[in-house]
Amino acid sequence: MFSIEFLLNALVAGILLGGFYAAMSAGLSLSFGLLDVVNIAHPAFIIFGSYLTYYVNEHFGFDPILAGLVFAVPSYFLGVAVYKIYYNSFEKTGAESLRGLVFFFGLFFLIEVILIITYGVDYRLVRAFYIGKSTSIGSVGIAYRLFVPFLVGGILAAVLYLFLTKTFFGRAIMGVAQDSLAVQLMGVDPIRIKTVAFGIGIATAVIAGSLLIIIGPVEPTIGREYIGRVFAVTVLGGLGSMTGTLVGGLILGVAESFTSSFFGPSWALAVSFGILLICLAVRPSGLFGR
Amino acid sequence: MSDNLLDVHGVTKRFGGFSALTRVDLHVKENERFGLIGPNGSGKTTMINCISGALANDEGNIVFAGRDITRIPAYQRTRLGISRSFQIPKPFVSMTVLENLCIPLEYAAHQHSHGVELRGEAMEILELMSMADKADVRTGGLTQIELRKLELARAMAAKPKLLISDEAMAGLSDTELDDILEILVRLNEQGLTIIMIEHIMRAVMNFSERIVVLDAGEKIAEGTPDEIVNNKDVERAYLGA
Amino acid sequence: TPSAQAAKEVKIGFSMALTGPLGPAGKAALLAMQIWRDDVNAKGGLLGRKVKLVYYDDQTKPANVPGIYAKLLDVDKVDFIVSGYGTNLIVPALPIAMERGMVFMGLFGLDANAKFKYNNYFQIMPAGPDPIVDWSVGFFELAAKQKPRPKTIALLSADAEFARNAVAGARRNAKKYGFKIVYDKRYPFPGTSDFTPILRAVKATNPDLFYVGSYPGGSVGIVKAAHEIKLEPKLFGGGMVGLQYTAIQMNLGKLLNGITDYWFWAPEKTLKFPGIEAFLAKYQKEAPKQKLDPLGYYLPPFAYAYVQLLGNAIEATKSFDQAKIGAYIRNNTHSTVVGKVKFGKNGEWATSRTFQVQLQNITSNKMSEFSKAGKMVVVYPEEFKSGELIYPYAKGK
Amino acid sequence: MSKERKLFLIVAAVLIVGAFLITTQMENRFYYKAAYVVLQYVVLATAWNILGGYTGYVNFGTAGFFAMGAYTAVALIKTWKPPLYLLLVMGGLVSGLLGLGIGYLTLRLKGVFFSIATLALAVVLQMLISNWSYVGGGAGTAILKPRSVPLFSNYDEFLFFVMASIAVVSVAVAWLIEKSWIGRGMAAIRDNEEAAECMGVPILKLKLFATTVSGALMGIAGAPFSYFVVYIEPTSAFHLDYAVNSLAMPMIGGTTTWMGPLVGAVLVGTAQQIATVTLSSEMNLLIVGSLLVGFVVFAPDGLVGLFGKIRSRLAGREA
Amino acid sequence: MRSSTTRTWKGPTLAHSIVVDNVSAGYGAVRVLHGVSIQVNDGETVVLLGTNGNGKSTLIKCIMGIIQPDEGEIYLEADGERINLAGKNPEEIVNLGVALVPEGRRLFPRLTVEENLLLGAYREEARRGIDRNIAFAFEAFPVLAERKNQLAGSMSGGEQQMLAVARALMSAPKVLLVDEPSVGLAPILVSRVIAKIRELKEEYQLTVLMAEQNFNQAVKIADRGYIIVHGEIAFAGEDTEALAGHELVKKYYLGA
Ligand SMILES: Nc1ncnc2c1ncn2[C@@H]1O[C@H](COP(=O)(O)OP(=O)(O)OP(=O)(O)O)[C@@H](O)[C@H]1O
Ligand SMILES: Nc1ncnc2c1ncn2[C@@H]1O[C@H](COP(=O)(O)OP(=O)(O)OP(=O)(O)O)[C@@H](O)[C@H]1O
Ligand SMILES: [Mg+2]
Ligand SMILES: [Mg+2]
Repeated sequence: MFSIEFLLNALVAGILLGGFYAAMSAGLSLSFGLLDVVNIAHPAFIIFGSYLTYYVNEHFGFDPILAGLVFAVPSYFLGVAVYKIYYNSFEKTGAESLRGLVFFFGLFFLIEVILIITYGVDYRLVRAFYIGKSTSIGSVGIAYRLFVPFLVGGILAAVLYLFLTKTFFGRAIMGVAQDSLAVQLMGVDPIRIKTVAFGIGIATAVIAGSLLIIIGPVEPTIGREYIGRVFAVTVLGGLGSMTGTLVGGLILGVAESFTSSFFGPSWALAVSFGILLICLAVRPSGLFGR
Repeated sequence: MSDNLLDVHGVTKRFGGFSALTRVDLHVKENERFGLIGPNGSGKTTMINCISGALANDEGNIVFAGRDITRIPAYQRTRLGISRSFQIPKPFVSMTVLENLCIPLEYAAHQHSHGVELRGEAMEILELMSMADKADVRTGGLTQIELRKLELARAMAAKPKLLISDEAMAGLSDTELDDILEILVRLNEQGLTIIMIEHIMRAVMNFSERIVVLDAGEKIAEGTPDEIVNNKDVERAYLGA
Repeated sequence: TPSAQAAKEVKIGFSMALTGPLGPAGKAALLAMQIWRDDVNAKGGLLGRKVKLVYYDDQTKPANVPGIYAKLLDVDKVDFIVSGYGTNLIVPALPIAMERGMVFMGLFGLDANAKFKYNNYFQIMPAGPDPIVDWSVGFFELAAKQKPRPKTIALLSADAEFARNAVAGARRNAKKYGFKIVYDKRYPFPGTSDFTPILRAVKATNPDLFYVGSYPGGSVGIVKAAHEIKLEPKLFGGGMVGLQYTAIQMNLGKLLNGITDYWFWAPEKTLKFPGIEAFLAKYQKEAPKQKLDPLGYYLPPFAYAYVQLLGNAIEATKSFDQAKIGAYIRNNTHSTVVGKVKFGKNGEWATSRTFQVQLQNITSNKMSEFSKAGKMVVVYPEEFKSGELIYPYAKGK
Repeated sequence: MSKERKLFLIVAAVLIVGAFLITTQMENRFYYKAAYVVLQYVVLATAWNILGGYTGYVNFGTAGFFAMGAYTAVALIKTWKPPLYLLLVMGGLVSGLLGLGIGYLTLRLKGVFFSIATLALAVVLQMLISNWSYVGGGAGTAILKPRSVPLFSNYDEFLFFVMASIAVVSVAVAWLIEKSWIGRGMAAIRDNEEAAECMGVPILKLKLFATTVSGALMGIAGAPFSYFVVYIEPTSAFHLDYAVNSLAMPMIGGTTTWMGPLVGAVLVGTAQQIATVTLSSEMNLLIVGSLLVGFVVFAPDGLVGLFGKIRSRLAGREA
Repeated sequence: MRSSTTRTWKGPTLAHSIVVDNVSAGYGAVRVLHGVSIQVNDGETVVLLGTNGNGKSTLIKCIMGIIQPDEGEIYLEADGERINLAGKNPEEIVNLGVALVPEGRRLFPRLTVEENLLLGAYREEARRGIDRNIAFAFEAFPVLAERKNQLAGSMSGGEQQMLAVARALMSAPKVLLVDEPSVGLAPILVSRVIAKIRELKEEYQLTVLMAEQNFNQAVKIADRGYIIVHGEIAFAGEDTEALAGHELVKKYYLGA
């Protein structure tokens, strides 16, 4: 009953979704994977990005992707500010990251409140010329609504990968959580490194937010649905590895798509989280973990 | 059956494709002072990890006091009487120095009578190691050297039959080294078997009755300190000219 | 004295989802109830006593509901209670109403009283006496009338209370009307980001009819994905929540054309119930300030109606006696802003009046598009019909 | 030592009797319902802390254990409606076994990896329950609670009494663990697992013990849930709140002692209850958010740690 | 000794020396250093002797800015300029051309050997010479080249020590501070590491301050040294003979 064409379409849909998951998780892979900052509020920042995008799209007709990229800049500074608070209250005093976790949960709720107060609790959506259109390559259909996020996600992961592995700054980011005194001894200011890295993480979250609202409607508390997914992708890929994040996102996306296509969508989440569990049991440090 | 306390037969340990130990045999007699030396990365710590159960060896078997312990978990080995210090100190950071010692005392030395008064016993060991003044300090306030001494003290607190000291003396001055050696010798006289891993030749050579030399995961020599010092292979691989 | 006056107030207590998944609709419902309160108080209140609403946010969490109603009854000492929005949030309060023998007006519970069979529970959503089945009857009646008669049906539902029940009813109707079910799956809700693979699987079965039970986020995703993969069943829709919301309508625009979905109210000439337009005018004035659905055709009229009905019953019986009011509501036909209401078995409407609306002639994304007649065309039931079904779906697209 | 233990057990018994006496005196049902929720958090926070605070394994999946207790009860109620104490036992048993299962995960998974695994487990369980129509599946199901119960004037009071007793027992269990060799072994595991094992601590056994006890207590807390809400469905039974609260409350109270989760749960739980019925919904979230941020920022060792510090400072001044 | 030749051909424009003047320091209530004054002149190799806990590492940490002295002054004299080091961060001091091989190695355990080395060359001036420096590191310690993709944390203790030395050199320092380079090294490696330090020193015209317990190895490259006892300079040996002749050295290091 299911043809090759059907299989290919399921695969492509999964890959597209996976690229988007990678975009959502890339920033977390930075903050959580490399800085050891368990930023559970990451999805809330994503939703925050969705609303910023919504705002300029609704009122000025801004293209969502463009909006995401533009807002990435001020969000970077927002990230910097959040990290300053986090640093002064937790890292500086040597409090373990667990305490920071509660801080970020609190932040999560605060961001939700701010969004609820400013935008209400209703669903919001954006318009763009590519939403609702699709093309096909042979018999494989590709919706631009998903292709654009996939593309941006892939580029984001690639840029971060190059940044981390090929630049001095990036390597310092990779080392800073492992031994911050040693980083100082390399002539690097660890706080600056972490602040910048965290800021970049938030900036990517905001970009991911613009992608999210392209894919579907968003309401202030929808971020909660993505906590599990973004952490799953980050861990599945191996903390701090951008290649891993991309692959982790793709695995999750394809697993969801295949389960939806062949067994029924109600098992999709169970299957993808099952994969995560199995992966953790077999290779605890994730696929590309160190 | 041998009268050895510890028999290591053909132990192999691989990390990925890299073989850190290749079919190594070790035989340590009851109440022996045994030295294990070798260049950096030759597999000494790996060997200790296999003996203490921190790592599972891929091949071979390990017999302690007549019992095959190859597959039993580390904590049972400790209770059977194998106790080791860690080359890279691993203190219990939320506890004071004294409380650090109470853990092995409670779990290994007096395993059937939990809750006995342990502090006195712990204090004795600290005094022996001349660390009594640090008893109530949390381990975060200790120096590397003090942490190493704590490692040794904690290993002693398990009241083992076999004590394995993995570079516990690195960085000590000669006087301190002599103090510790004296303690170890005294413990040995009381019946304790000791395996010492150390790069400080003065310590190993003076202390050990018998020495095994590892190189690149293989045993290259075995003998008395004199034999080892005069062994050409050892000189080439380890001691240098 | 102010305290004496306060004592004379009639306090109506309830929990309402003001945050969480049902928050958007819940907030709009609250506004409607406040408009009713102001209307009543402007006319001098109920039996001369001013009405006061006492309410708390249940955050769309059933676990909060028992505590809230206990607070309302034992601490705030309210005179009447009505339900929050949605089955999940009604059921936890029902036994409390039952224990105290109070009249309990329900706002959009689907068969909430099935287990309790409490005779003073009255539910305002016009699902019908056998709510789960009656809910989708219209969709199937329409389908059965088409020539050539459609043969196969695909069912898809979000994995949560309302959608599952709607589709469960559709399943039974499919059997009854003799359609072959070729696809019948649920998708996780919340938790589904993309519907493309699901709809492709549906498309692979090539169904004549496609009945969907979904919530707003999912409904949008399903409509978009259906267009992207060119899924074209002959009749498409049924139980999709959210297509009635203005923001979503404005976003989907032309994509909505041809979809046939359940509906409660639309600005069609057949649905001009007494008072509805005055109510909507007030609502539409206030809604933008509160960032609520600007048109408010979906839930607000019913939220107004369920307290309106209670108020009318109090006035009619000239009493605050719960049993008397309950009996009155049970035994009479009531005129409300949503039309004539008569309750039957289990406090549900005695006869089903769920409209099927087909979206037609939508040409833009402007809000004005959706406040005009002729866009949300009532195609079922006969009595309220305002236009003809365009069949098959692809033709109406 | 044993004298201290005796005293503690007496206090526990007195509290349980006290809870019963209250129900004979007070009528207002709201307080019972609110107290029930707070006490339920006392149990969850205490249970979480046995694993998270004492042993150092952070469980993100509290909701999963709680819901499994609740759904075990639902399945039994649907089958033969056994008495509540049996529901508690069975809920505890099922979640305890689940705990035992995740205990084996600790063999391979440490730190955040373990946490993520528990989160994944909760999601998988939720999906399983959603697809199990016997207990209502994703649509949920209404549960009729017994109309009356001997000794109590209504079921709400009875449920309050039951949850109060469970809370007292949980705190007592945590206390006993903390003060015993088991607790000291757990602390060693938390500090350094490898060293603990080489010092003779049977780490696997202790971890399994911790995960099982912690899981079982969470399951017991969940067992009466369906009677409390009357309507149970997966999204609310597996709600994020349980994971967040059970972790935040010990953090706010302090994780190294039995008192921390108790103080944290009473404080935050009560604040949440009050906020629900006094404030607008946004304010409620705002309060919870600020509470979480504020406490961890300003009382980094938890309230218990803060009080300890203040007390020692005062003592220092006097001396 | 050999290094005396180095000293002669070094031009004054490249002069880098460290002056520690009357420094007192400690950790909270623990006072460790009491009025310590030492000087390491340009191109010199100075050894800091002293048994455990006497303050060698503390002194080095003061110079490096890891802890701040309570009293006294620390200068770097570079090219005739006098730069006050007190109050500066470690990273600022590193950027002035001072590198440290710290006690306990402080590698990045989850970075590869190569990444550790590259990170060592973070500072602007070091990036230019990166290829040459890495080649030198691999030549000096071939095991690092063999294992360049292994994670540093899984290297043996000795291998890690080599990596730590190599990494410090990657920053192309003018002044190298070494805290007990021979700890945990096999004898054969001790002499190799010491020899390498000398080689590097000659190659780069380094000024070296080395804390070391292994007297016999240390004097192979030292020009002179200090003995520190209980946080005070007990003896300043003008050359190695003077050191070897000192009673403290005899007592502690030469087994007399
Ligand atoms: N987890 C691991 N993964 C990969 N390689 C490892 C791991 N642990 C140890 N090795 C390698 O195994 C070899 C032996 O290491 P081991 O620590 O046993 O050496 P050692 O003899 O104790 O050396 P040293 O005297 O320097 O402490 C080394 O080359 C080391 O890099
Ligand atoms: N972080 C610290 N907090 C408190 N005291 C410390 C700290 N670090 C070192 N000390 C104390 O300072 C004194 C000097 O330590 P230092 O590390 O400078 O000695 P050292 O001469 O380098 O000895 P070693 O051979 O042990 O390295 C010791 O008594 C030690 O206990
Ligand atoms: Mg070693
Ligand atoms: Mg030192």
